[in-house]
Amino acid sequence: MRIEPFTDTPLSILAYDGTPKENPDSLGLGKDDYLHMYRWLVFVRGVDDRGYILVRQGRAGFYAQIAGQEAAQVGSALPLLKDDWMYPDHRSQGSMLVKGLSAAEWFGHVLGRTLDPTQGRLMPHGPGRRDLHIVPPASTVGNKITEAVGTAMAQRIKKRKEITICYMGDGATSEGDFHVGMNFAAVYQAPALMFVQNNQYAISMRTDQQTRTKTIAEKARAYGMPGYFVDGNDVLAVYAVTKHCADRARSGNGPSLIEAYTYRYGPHSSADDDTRYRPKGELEMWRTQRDPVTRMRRFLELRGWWSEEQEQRLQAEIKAQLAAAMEEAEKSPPPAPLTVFDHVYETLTPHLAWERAELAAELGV
Amino acid sequence: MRIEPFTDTPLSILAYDGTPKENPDSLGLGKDDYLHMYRWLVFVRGVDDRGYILVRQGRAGFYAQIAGQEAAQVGSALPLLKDDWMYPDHRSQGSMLVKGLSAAEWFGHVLGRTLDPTQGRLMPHGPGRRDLHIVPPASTVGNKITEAVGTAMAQRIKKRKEITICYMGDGATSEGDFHVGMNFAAVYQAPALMFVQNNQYAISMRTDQQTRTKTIAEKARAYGMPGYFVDGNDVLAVYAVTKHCADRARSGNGPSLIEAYTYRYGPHSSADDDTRYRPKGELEMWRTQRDPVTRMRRFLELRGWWSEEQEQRLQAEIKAQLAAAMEEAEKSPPPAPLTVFDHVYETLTPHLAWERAELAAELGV
Amino acid sequence: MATVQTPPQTQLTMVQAIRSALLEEMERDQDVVILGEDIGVRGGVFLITEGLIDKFGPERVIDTPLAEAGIIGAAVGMALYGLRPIAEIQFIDFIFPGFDLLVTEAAKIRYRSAGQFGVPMVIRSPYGGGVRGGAYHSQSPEAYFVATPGLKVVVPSNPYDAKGLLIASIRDPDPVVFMEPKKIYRAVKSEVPAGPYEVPLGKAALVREGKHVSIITFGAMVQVALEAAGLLAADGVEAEILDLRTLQPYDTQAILTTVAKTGHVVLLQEAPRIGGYCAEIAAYIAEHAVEHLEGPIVRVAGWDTAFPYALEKVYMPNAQRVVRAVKKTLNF
Amino acid sequence: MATVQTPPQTQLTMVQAIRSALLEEMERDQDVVILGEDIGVRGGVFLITEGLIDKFGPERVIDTPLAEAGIIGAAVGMALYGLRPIAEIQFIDFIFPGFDLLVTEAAKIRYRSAGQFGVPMVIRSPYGGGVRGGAYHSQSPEAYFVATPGLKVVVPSNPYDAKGLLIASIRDPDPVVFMEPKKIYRAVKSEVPAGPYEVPLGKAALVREGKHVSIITFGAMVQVALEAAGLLAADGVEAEILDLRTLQPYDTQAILTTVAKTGHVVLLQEAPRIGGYCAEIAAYIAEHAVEHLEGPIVRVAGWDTAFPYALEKVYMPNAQRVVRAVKKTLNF
Ligand SMILES: Cc1ncc(C[n+]2csc(CCOP(=O)(O)OP(=O)(O)O)c2C)c(N)n1
Ligand SMILES: Cc1ncc(C[n+]2csc(CCOP(=O)(O)OP(=O)(O)O)c2C)c(N)n1
Ligand SMILES: [Mg+2]
Ligand SMILES: [Mg+2]
Repeated sequence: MRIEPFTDTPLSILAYDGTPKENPDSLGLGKDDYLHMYRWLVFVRGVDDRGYILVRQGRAGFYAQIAGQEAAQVGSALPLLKDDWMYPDHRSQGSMLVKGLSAAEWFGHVLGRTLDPTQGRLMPHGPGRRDLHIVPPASTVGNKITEAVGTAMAQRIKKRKEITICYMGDGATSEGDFHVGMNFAAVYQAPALMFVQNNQYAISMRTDQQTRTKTIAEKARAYGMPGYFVDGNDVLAVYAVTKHCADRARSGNGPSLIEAYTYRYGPHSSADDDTRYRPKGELEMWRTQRDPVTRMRRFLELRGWWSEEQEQRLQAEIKAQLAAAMEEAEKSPPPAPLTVFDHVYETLTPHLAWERAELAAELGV
Repeated sequence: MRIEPFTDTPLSILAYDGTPKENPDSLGLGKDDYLHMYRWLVFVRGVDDRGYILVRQGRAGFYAQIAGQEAAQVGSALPLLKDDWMYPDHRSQGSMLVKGLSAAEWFGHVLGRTLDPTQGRLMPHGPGRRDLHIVPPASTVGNKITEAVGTAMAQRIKKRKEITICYMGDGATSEGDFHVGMNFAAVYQAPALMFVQNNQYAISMRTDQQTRTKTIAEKARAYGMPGYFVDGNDVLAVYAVTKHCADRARSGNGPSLIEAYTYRYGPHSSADDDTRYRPKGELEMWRTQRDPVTRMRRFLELRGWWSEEQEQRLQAEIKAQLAAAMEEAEKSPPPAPLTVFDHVYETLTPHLAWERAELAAELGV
Repeated sequence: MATVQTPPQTQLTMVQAIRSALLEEMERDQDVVILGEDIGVRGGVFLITEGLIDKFGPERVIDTPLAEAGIIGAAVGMALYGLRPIAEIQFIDFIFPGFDLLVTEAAKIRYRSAGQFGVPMVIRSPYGGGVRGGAYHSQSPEAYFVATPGLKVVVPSNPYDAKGLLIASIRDPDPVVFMEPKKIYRAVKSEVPAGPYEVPLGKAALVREGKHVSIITFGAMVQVALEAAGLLAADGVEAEILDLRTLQPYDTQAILTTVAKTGHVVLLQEAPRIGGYCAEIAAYIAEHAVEHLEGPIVRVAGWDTAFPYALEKVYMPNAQRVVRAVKKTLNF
Repeated sequence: MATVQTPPQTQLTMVQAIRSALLEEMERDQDVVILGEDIGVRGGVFLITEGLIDKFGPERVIDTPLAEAGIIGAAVGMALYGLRPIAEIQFIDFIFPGFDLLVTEAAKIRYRSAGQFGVPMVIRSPYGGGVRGGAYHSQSPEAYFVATPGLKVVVPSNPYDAKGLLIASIRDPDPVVFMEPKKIYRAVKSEVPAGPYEVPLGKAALVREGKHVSIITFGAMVQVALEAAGLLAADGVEAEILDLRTLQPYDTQAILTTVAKTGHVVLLQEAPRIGGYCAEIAAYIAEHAVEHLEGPIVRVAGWDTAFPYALEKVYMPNAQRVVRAVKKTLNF
């Protein structure tokens, strides 16, 4: 696959049925790597399925599923190194898990327990972890883009060989912050990857209602930055493009925009009713003909590296792993009431100390 | 001149020395039109020169000169019809005058007198006039862009054959509002002209520090909108491109971005010291070799339509006209103190009525 | 208050009442248009605009790209042109990318044009906590709007007022921020007449009479005040409850009257205390009615933190806290 | 207050004092970087950063494109990474295109990350009227920042404090909005030590002792308060003046002390009255020191309008208005 910006059709390696259009081994990957990738796809789908159940059980207030977008997330997170920084958005838990967040932490987050590295502070669409360089996303669409670029500028100022990846949706590209962030990234040649998961919807708004361009990738032209249009359901293609851009950024050649063209299976969130706006048959088509997990599995099968038996073993193994993770999360207590005052500032202000005392009196603690 | 978007060099009709590169009569203009245009160039330069003197006399707090950018302003305002709307920025008085603002009103504005249609409410970089459909600019760079698009959307909703022009500088294109406004304009195919006066500086920041693209015009690509790059010191080219885009918008074919490449002669404003950042010789080069007023004069002279004597007559006539306008402005009183409470809301709130009474008591009026 | 005219009354939720205001005003006036994210086919995330696109078409029910600066900016431009746009911000927490358009433009254009241009628009948006929304789906940022001359700020506390205040806001010549307490979108019903009626801006409502203490509040907190008043009544304390309804311009007369009557004041808001809206009311009373005060003016408010997710219950003001505040000022 | 250490003192203007804080902190700590519009070769529009780009290079003195959201957003991202960015907003009126980054991000990241991440950054910006700047070069928007938990808000009133408060702000682990009264950028000089020193955040300064009335204010209005105190003294009224210096967290102790001493309070700010910062101080006093009040708490403020150009003098609070307010509370 020649990795070129501004193509009309998405860059891809695997056809929809998993047949390689060209030999992916040129990526420098071997059997173990492919199996590793596949495992991640299955794992993050498993985590997400389990997480979503918690809402349906009434044990969480909100959930935004990644189902359908696993390849975009796994493929873009795998090329990152330990010291690289990640700014996830509200639908990037797959990437966070690859970067090192544990399933138990994710469940703890969804349940709002202390196992959550962010201590139940946020609606469950993403914790962060300082040691992993994962910045906790806020709900607000788009406003992490300029920050991610600031981090990348800092990496450059400090002459580190690190990069920063920033996740966003197709909808986010309409916000002013997208423009401002893209422009700063280009002007300062910051080592940033602007990674757009174009799942074709921003809640109910189709991409063609969001913008008049055919692709998101071509928006990079407004910044003198390359923009890559890649099949987001092809984990190998996503990996290849992201790796390419990461290497470029790491060696001081500046930022890139990557558009991973994909599709979400679930409603926008647990609060959404997607039947109101999805055309009939569309979801089924994507699910049955373009599924990113199945596609990779077919590739492995074609190579003779994967059997039904191996699949079942993997599924069982992950199931057990996730059951244990869930148990760990459930055992974790919710945050204690008085912690509500912690971390507004590094130290409690007199006013907050007074409020804390009021609450302590109220609770008799 | 073939009017095409996304050219590498600016579209132009007149060479720097005023020689037509091709016959401009194909624009449908005749001798009177050319003379009319020239008169406007001389007139707006005259108004601006006089206006600036007021700051140097300490009679105004601020001034942003348009010198050097007259062709961009006159050429873009002349194709507008009476019912079209204009959103000027802080450096568009030339366009406002062409749209119908009087010189006396402009001076009244600079002096902060009641002759100012905006009653001395604003720092002097632009009054507005409702009947002329000129919206008063604020100082804030870029935030009128989305409004202008909203007005154009309304024109379309009401099925009027009107358009809206929005002026902005090169610097303004870095603001998020530029992006948001461009996107809305394109998505709704609003009859809007996004007119960028690229005078190569945003205060001290050169355009190549502002963005990594070679032109501003190409930013239109990110919105599926045509972007025209035009020599902003060639009044005929600016007129032609603006007319082209205006016709296009008026007939329902959507918005355009126009970049008029020009240069400002003065400091950013009366508060600026441009010697700190301008490379030596640059200003002189533009002033002596590319002046928009001189260029048009040369064109008229080449056609045998203009003589030194006519020039002197015109200068004298405008001088007298401006002296009268200045006198009218100076005679106009400043706004009365108690008017400070008017127009916060359509009617005075009880709280403002109370404050008004307090001030009246204080002043004994 | 405008006399309520017509017979057909029904029990409506706030969502339904707001929808009926939009529907009726759009029917009455061709220039009323609505715009926002997902308000078309999706009907809005709370279904307030459900079905309106079918009735009025996509030129008057405008689904927008994801950009609040565009929503507010376009609405301002439409209003300047002469339309009456109603912009929906999906959650008021997301107004900030468009905040400049609101405070720098919408609020100031009438003033800076010396009255030549007006901006007759409404920004409606759900606000407030109690729905497990965490830091970014729970905020109550009214203080920002109130500190901005040129804006009006309206917060209904029940379906009847919601409809009448929204209609009054749509017809108002100035920009109105209309904050809808989403916690009680469907929790409270009241009689709502079928035809159009206005609840005038700038007038508070006395929702409970009492003689010992005045609880001054607005929006979803009116329910909390009522609950507290119930608890207090059991103790023989009769609380008067004033629902401000319009925060800017606010009803100074109603405030002075209740303070003069009871001499004790508790102010109740969801937002953090420091710099919050109730500070303004306290300051007004301390300047204009200090002679009536028989105890401290006590504020009950959200804690001075961001809005937490897991500890939402600990965070939100509740009836017990109001009762404690009342006792604090009474036992002074 | 930290003891002021070293001998070499000079009379500096506020511009010079602020510049020396930047220079010394950048020399001390490699991680301190500054960014903003025109701060490089141009030296900033007020020349506060003059020459710094020559000394520290374009990687630490970063001229930015014209986008406040980028300036604040990039600063947040740098701070998260571990730098100590100081962002300049050219005039604070232009902070609003970046307001979301400030209130949604900078202010809340420590909280939402449960203390994992901090945002040690300073936003410095000139504010206030008196320079013929009209509606968009004159505003005093401190109320917005103070209503945002997670931000600290600092406003110096003289060169000595400006330097010491700025150094303390740079070293502070949390985001600080540092508002510089541009009217007195060059109008007031004071002794400023050459080396680094901190004026601690959260501590007010008693700039004049008096026994009859407390004037509580900050920033450029301290000068107006002093002028008023002079006029009052001629009438035998001794005004005490408290300069808050830090608006959030504010010095409750100093406020209670002066109120207890005088029993009469006048609050003075440039911003419009309604919902302004002084409302918070009034509310605090009305809750915690009502027993000491011997008259109304009177607010002197800008009128509740946008900031006008031609009528600036009519608009701005002045000493006469303060005197009238003092008499109002004293003659109560
Ligand atoms: C500034 C802002 N506006 C609106 C919302 C409400 N909202 C949450 S997600 C979303 C759509 C996001 O679409 P996209 O960026 O494509 O991401 P996706 O959800 O499809 O992954 C909207 C409108 C928000 N969170 N923030
Ligand atoms: C939002 C905002 N930020 C900063 C400023 C200060 N400022 C005024 S004009 C200007 C430069 C504008 O440059 P450009 O858009 O190129 O227009 P020009 O002045 O060159 O005509 C700046 C930074 C402002 N007015 N508004
Ligand atoms: Mg999407
Ligand atoms: Mg410019």
